[in-house]
Amino acid sequence: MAHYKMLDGNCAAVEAIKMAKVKVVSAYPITPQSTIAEKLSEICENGELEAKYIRVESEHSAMSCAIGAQLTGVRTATATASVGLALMHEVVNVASGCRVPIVMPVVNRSLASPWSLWCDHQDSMAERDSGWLQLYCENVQDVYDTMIMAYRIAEDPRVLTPAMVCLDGFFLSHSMQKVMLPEQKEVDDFIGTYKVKNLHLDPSDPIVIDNLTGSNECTEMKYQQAIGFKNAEDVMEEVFNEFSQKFGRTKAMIEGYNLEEAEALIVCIGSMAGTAKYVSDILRDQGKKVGVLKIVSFRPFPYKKLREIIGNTKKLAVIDRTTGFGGQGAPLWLEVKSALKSDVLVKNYIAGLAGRDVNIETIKNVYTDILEGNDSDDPIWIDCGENVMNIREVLLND
Amino acid sequence: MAHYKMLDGNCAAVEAIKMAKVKVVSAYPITPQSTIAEKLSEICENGELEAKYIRVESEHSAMSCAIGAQLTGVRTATATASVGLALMHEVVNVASGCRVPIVMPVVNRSLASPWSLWCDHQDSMAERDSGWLQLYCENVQDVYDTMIMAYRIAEDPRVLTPAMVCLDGFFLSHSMQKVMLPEQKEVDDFIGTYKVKNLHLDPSDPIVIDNLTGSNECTEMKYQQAIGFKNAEDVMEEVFNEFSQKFGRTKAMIEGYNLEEAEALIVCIGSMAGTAKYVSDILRDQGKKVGVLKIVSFRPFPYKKLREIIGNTKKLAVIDRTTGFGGQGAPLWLEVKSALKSDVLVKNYIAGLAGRDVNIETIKNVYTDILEGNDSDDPIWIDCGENVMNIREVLLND
Amino acid sequence: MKRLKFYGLGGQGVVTAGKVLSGAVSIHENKYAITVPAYGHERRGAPVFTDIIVDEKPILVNCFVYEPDVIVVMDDTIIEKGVDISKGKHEDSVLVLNTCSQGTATEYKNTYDFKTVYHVNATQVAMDHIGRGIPNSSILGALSKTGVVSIESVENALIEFFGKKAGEKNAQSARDSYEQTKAI
Amino acid sequence: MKRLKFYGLGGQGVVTAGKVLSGAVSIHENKYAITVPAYGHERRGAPVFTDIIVDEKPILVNCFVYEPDVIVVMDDTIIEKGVDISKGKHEDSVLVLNTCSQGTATEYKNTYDFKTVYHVNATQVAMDHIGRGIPNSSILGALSKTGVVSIESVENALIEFFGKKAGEKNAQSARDSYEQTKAI
Amino acid sequence: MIDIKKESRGYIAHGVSACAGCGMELILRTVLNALGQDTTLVIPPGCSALFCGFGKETGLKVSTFQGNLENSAAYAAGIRAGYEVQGNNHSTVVAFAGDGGTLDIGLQSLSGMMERGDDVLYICYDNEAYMNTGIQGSSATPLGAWTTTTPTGKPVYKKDLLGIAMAHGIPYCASASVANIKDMTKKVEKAKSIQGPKLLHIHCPCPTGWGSAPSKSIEVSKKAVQTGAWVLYECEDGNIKLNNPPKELKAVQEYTKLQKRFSGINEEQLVALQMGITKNFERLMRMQAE
Amino acid sequence: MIDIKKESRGYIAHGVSACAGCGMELILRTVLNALGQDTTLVIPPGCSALFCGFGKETGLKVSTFQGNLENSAAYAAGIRAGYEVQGNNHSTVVAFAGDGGTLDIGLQSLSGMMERGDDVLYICYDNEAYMNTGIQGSSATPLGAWTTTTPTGKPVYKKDLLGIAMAHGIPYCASASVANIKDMTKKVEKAKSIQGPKLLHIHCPCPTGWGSAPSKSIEVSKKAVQTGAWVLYECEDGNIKLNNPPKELKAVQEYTKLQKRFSGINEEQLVALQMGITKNFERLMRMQAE
Amino acid sequence: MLNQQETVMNKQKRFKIQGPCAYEFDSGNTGSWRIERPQVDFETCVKCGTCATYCPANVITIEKDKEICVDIMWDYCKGCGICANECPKQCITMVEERCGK
Amino acid sequence: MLNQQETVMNKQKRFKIQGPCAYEFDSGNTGSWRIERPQVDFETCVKCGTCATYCPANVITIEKDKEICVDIMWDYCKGCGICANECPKQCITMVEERCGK
Ligand SMILES: Cc1ncc(C[n+]2csc(CCOP(=O)(O)OP(=O)(O)O)c2C)c(N)n1
Ligand SMILES: Cc1ncc(C[n+]2csc(CCOP(=O)(O)OP(=O)(O)O)c2C)c(N)n1
Ligand code: SF4
Ligand code: SF4
Ligand code: SF4
Ligand code: SF4
Ligand code: SF4
Ligand code: SF4
Ligand SMILES: [Mg+2]
Ligand SMILES: [Mg+2]
Repeated sequence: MAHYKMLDGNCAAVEAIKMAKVKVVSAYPITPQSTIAEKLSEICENGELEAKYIRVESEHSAMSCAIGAQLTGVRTATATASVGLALMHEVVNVASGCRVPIVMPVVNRSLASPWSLWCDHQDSMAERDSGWLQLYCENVQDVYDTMIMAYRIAEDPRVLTPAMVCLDGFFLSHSMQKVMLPEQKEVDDFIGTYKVKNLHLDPSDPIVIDNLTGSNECTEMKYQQAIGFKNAEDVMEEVFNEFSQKFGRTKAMIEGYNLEEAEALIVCIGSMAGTAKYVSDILRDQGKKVGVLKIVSFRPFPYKKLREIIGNTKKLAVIDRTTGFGGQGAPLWLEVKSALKSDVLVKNYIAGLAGRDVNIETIKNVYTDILEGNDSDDPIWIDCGENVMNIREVLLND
Repeated sequence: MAHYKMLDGNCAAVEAIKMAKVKVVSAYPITPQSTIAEKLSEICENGELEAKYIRVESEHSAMSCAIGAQLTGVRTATATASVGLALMHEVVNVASGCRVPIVMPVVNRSLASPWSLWCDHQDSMAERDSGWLQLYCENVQDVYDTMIMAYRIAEDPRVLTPAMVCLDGFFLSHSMQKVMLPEQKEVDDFIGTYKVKNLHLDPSDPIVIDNLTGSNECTEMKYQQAIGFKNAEDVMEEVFNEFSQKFGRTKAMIEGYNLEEAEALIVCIGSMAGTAKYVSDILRDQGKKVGVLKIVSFRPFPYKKLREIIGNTKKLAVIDRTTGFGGQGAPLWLEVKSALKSDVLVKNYIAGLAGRDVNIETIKNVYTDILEGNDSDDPIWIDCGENVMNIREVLLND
Repeated sequence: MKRLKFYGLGGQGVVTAGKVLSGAVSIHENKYAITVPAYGHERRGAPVFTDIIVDEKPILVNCFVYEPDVIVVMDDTIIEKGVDISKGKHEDSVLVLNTCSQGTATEYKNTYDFKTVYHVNATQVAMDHIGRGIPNSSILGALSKTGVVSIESVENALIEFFGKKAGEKNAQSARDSYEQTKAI
Repeated sequence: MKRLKFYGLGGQGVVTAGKVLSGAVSIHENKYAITVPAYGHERRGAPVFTDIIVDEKPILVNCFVYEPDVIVVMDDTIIEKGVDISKGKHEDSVLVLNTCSQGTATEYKNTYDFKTVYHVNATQVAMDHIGRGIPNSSILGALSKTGVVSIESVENALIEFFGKKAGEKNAQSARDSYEQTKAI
Repeated sequence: MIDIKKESRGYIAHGVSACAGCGMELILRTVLNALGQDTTLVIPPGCSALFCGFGKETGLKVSTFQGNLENSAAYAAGIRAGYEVQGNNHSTVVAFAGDGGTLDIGLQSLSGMMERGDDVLYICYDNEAYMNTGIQGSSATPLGAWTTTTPTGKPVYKKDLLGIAMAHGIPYCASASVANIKDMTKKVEKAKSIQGPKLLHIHCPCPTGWGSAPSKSIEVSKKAVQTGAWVLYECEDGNIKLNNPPKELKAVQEYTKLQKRFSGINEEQLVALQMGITKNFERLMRMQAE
Repeated sequence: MIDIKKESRGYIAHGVSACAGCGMELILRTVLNALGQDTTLVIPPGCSALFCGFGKETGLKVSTFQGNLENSAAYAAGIRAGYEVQGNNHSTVVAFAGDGGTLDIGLQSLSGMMERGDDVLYICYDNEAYMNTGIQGSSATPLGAWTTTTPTGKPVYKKDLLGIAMAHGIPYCASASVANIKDMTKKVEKAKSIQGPKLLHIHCPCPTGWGSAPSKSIEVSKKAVQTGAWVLYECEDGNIKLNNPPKELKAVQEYTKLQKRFSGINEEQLVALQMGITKNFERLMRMQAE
Repeated sequence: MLNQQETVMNKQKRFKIQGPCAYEFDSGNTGSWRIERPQVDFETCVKCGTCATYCPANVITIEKDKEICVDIMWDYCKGCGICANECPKQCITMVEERCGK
Repeated sequence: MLNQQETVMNKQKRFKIQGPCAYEFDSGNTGSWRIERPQVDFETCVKCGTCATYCPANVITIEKDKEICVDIMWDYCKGCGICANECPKQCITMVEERCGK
């Protein structure tokens, strides 16, 4: 019977991987993902999960092993974070181009440099064009649920696209919360056994995978991927519906909160969405008509749904947990802004970099600012210290 | 005295590197960049360039060596393409975060998978948030000029940001064109010797570079980078002006062509800009008011200049040479669209993937389509074959 | 909603205490709790803290605790290490203190102006029951006195967390501590 | 603007011919030229082609040539390898053909309906002057007959490209070929 | 399922665009003949990827994945694991990579595979440079040899792949050469029969990159063996055995003079090259004796 | 310029947050004492990065770059080149990396550096697992040892770093241990004096990861040497010399029993571990004899 | 195992595949590369098979019983000359492929 | 070369640095970690320096002429006990740091 268990985000991801009965695991430790690697190796060894654990020597090999194994026709698992994801970058694109629907938890952590151990979305956002689905989680229950649904979505023959399930480092990966876990059988019924009739390796049924492809066909193959993304929207709809019927928790590509007659909405991603909801409740109590849009699926980005869901709201505060250097705005803002008519004020806020807390004050400040409604071209860096150019003064030879 | 020389794009880049008197070179061959690596090793060995060539074992090490060397206070060079750039991804972010102003030619080539040797912008676009300046070239003269200017811009104390100079694989890297080369002295005067008083290694003047940095300072350091990008706009303006005064060739972050009373403009990047200009000339002759906006600086993206330069034009056709999977549009479109009011029709076209030629017909079709003016949400994939989902039919075990 | 902040030293089981507490209220009281972990970079020796939020309904907020309702101090020397345990304290905040001396407790109460201080020699209690001076279980007993969680839930959560054998010793330690805890 | 397409086999110097031609018009005639290289994936043996665009003013366009004004065929067997040298040919397109036989030239003229075919045994000329049957320089001599470039510029460009010693031989080869070229 | 448009003997098409006289072509044919159909290949970019073909056409009849340059061993390890968990222990999983893909950019994933003990046969065909990208120097380029990135001859010795493999204590590794096809076949068969990581390092004449006559590919390889520039040996469970070693080594010039890449070699480099070769041969003979 | 807030003896702050009894701390102090101020360090993530400090505070007085986990050797090579072209041949460029950063993810860049002959001193402190991320197994973890990713003991042997280095023919490499600080110092000094790539592989007791008492860090290292689990030797220009080897090896249990990581080792593993150790020691003794 | 292939064949089906792959086994006309072709002196030939062993294109068949005892697939022979160089009897000569050129 | 440092010092200047770096050499109060502290029996001590050699924190000074011949920097000694374990004379004992606890 479904039951509650106390889990942190990493353990919730492992729980989902276990219940998805992956057959090959290859992972390389990195803070704050490490406990995923550890836990997976433990359950592979103690038989809780009947799978082979490959103790790889780098993330590049972790992803390569996973691709190789999954090409033989089994579900595989790996997980990473930050510079580890960056080191995979090249092969991340191979998985998607070869339509290998790996589901990978990404425990979001800032990229070096500067060196930081803490959460922001720079790592996964840098992979946003790599042909992977990207789903972001709000809380630990969400991590489990999203992982489970991701298998269904990624592996659907209409989609065949790998998926990153992104969870905020520490804020989710190391936060203990209670999680409703279904029975193994329910999961089996929901995601089914892995069997994809697409590119795969079988010596008794040989083909050659990923050879050189001419300019005359590459566009088409990439277009197929684009179709995969289009289809993913429908498939998500189906899977979300089925999930909510079976497991009782509602999911959506984009989730609205306190939308009624909202004057201003915060648009955000990941664990900060919870805090934003909390603050919007407080402000509603104070008579301020504010709400939250949580982007669950960043890839595909639900821009049509976004247009619908905002209704008549004319002020959007988009909080990016990454920088978007040199662009007009950061990644989430770009998507939101470009989806909407210019009668909507869409303002970009950069917050929560490298683990800086996005707290109640932060969110309140954003609401206050957006409600004031003055436009600004450049993103607003929240909580950025004064005297920002003078934080290092060094005595050096002249 | 300045003189003409026949050069392909790769040799033009090498010529610039030589005249910038870099001191350490580390490069790894990859089609279509290889001749850059070869030529650099040759001139290091024959003394034309007084520099040490490090024959590295991968692109990851190529960038690492370059960072290490430049941190000791000398100009360095490396160059790459496609999966090579992807393999550097992790350390590309280190160069920018440590404010090491390396100038790197990127010979644009599609990313695997599928395997392709040919040009598109997937490789460099995947680095668009990595904190590097990105300048794209239209022709071989442009490659030389842009490289030379890039040193000035990247190394400016107000900027201190590394720069990718992107040239289309084969279309520029292997195209012979005549190039006006200045005298060494002119170049010396223009870019000066390398001497940056920022992070550097010196045993007689020690500091510790790139140690762990707390959440309380990371935002600030990243904001410094953002300031670097802001400043880069001004610095570019200065450098472009000085360059045109000294060398007689006009440059701009965004370049307009046939703008007068334009009804529709193509917005594009790289070598296809030339073809677009050519076609717009033809169409102008036929009485069609069309023109071209060439984005030279994609990072920083000159969104304010864009707003000015389009004047009253209400139709923009943005051609991306990359996919932007799962987003509402591809990278260039996102920037353009989000910069403009919604009374401007901004339509996205995907073209020229993996070397597919963007030819006169292609451009004409884009103009025809945009002039018709019907809106469409999703990007239009030009030249995408019919029957796109059926290009591979394989007999497999059931 | 109750916001708690635990302070202690590495090796005292600060993070574990937080986890057990959230299990106690979440699983055994049908409430909700989340831990918000602060993860430092140091290999060893740094003061450790962890934040916990407890509520009757699902918890939305996911950020550090700035205005704790309950402050749990697992080592009374921690203030000497530059930690300001009173940060964010408000009028109604209470303190749960592990100390061997009533005097110290009073000193804390006066210095920081706490309405109530719950104190117990949790290290000693732990030593008595589990043979090691790790006060994580025993401090939870003291915490029960504040009403944030019932002692029964703490006991159950400890047994669940540590397994039957070790869990029961820890539960006893919590219970004993609960009973020894004094409020001033 | 003139658009040229060179066809040949690997090892015949097709790409070099294109490069020298663009040097000839760009540096020695104060015109402009760009080569648009088609780079295949095969290590060896595939038919090779290269496109060149020549103009009086700077060349904007940077794409392959689809409607060549001049078609240069450096090996008369190439059509047997599945290459359609007439692709995109228009009414005024001319052919420059390396062949040892006038008959073949006539056949090409008739089959593809060329207004003019310039032909020469460029391989033989090359053999005579440089001792190897690589017809890249000699075919440029033949090409001069079309007026796209002057033979003097070709000679100068060859000397520049190959250096004085080898260049002069190649220049002679081009001149000789230029003189032997017949138009039909 | 492979759809045969033009049949061939063996597992490879006859007409592939490897250069005339290419040693790698001969190696891959020999290897697949020895391994048979029940094989899965991982081939990285490099000249051997020519066999994977272009578009929907291929020159291979066995199941193949064209991987990246640096992770053939990791892909192979993953494939092996995938087969294993499905109960397939019979198929041979082979990585077939060049020297660049093996000794430079791919060394780490190979090392990982060897350390973990994955049941993979790794074959490195060594043409001693990056040929497919235009003859750039690799760590396998011999001292004194010209490449486009060692324009005055490589200043340092060739990296010792088998030395590295032996340091990993894998159950079987061996060198081979087109100079001795039988020996190569035997080694491939032996490697196939052994459980765990196996490595074959095969000397691969490359007329294009070496500046040797295409017709002399075998001759030049034989000279390599006779001069000791390439030593045929194997190491099984730590025991080294030289295979039919020359009684006396010929002077290295016998080998170098057939190749333009050595035409610029200077006296000093030549002496160093000879010294390195002699020392290496003696070392191996000594190790065999043990 | 370093701004001294609290002075220290040597080049490292006294109060750094390495665990009590950490061998790595002792190693880095010893190394820097031997090298002196004219040194540039490259330190990857891992426990040694603790010395780089946090924010504007540092525990090091020498010029240092904290690189990535996998490219210490490449950063060092670049720094060396940068110094060289500026005429600085005197400063010692040192990569100071853990076993994970060296034998696993950083092996390739190290191999490239060794092959090219870059004048860099590479030091690997080997605590035989990924300690900083929480004791995950590395290729340097010994057979039978528990780590979080080898929960029932590592099934394969430890990778042989010096074997790999020797296969690269570098001018100097050696093993060292905190068991013998003088020997370590001598080796660092010798390495510093030699031009070209140098590698030191230093056994590094880690009470946290090994489950040994902090007070026993030296004792456990000595036991490693006495049992042959760690052999002290050096290889100069290809000649191997064991440094004061034990006359007779003690049983490996003398070493393992001090560490919880071996507490779950089974009989079979223990036998294999002992066998591997004995074989390795004998092999080295033989190689020395040559 | 592989012998199962035949039976398995029956259950095969055409699938539309997404992503890059190749499955048409085809052969380039590499015979057209030849500048010279190997000409065997069948008289001298001892049918030892050395030429066949070393031919990288694998296009030589030794037909012990036939007059043309060394059969070469001209569609694919690249004319590398290895067979000629390696023949122990030196009974293979490389001759110009196209006369008159 | 490094001796030049003194002269160079004069030409030093404060620079505003962008990007991550550290330059304040500071020391954590690791003495506070101690649960036990090494207590030396100065009578038995032979001043051999073994304890100092092996102390990972480098906090022991042997003062041959002083009564307290083994001087320990209590601010930093982590109380690891290595000195006690290695002392050949076993003249170091680890004693509880805080009494009453
Ligand atoms: C990451 C990466 N860098 C560079 C390349 C370009 N590249 C393709 S093949 C090749 C040379 C490989 O050399 P080798 O492995 O020796 O094979 P060969 O071409 O000599 O047969 C290179 C550098 C690549 N594919 N991937
Ligand atoms: C590419 C990459 N992957 C993973 C990590 C995470 N990481 C940081 S330190 C470390 C362990 C390093 O182990 P080792 O080199 O043995 O040093 P130790 O911690 O044992 O001192 C790991 C895996 C990283 N920094 N970069
Ligand atoms: S370049 Fe060398 S290895 Fe590559 S196909 Fe040609 S001969 Fe073979
Ligand atoms: S974990 Fe081990 S290596 Fe790391 S600081 Fe602690 S004792 Fe030292
Ligand atoms: S090698 Fe010579 S003798 Fe032997 S079969 Fe071939 S042609 Fe005949
Ligand atoms: S010439 Fe070369 S390809 Fe032709 S048969 Fe002889 S060996 Fe084979
Ligand atoms: S080791 Fe013991 S005897 Fe030697 S100096 Fe230290 S305390 Fe004294
Ligand atoms: S206890 Fe440890 S840190 Fe303290 S003095 Fe002894 S060896 Fe040094
Ligand atoms: Mg090679
Ligand atoms: Mg380690």
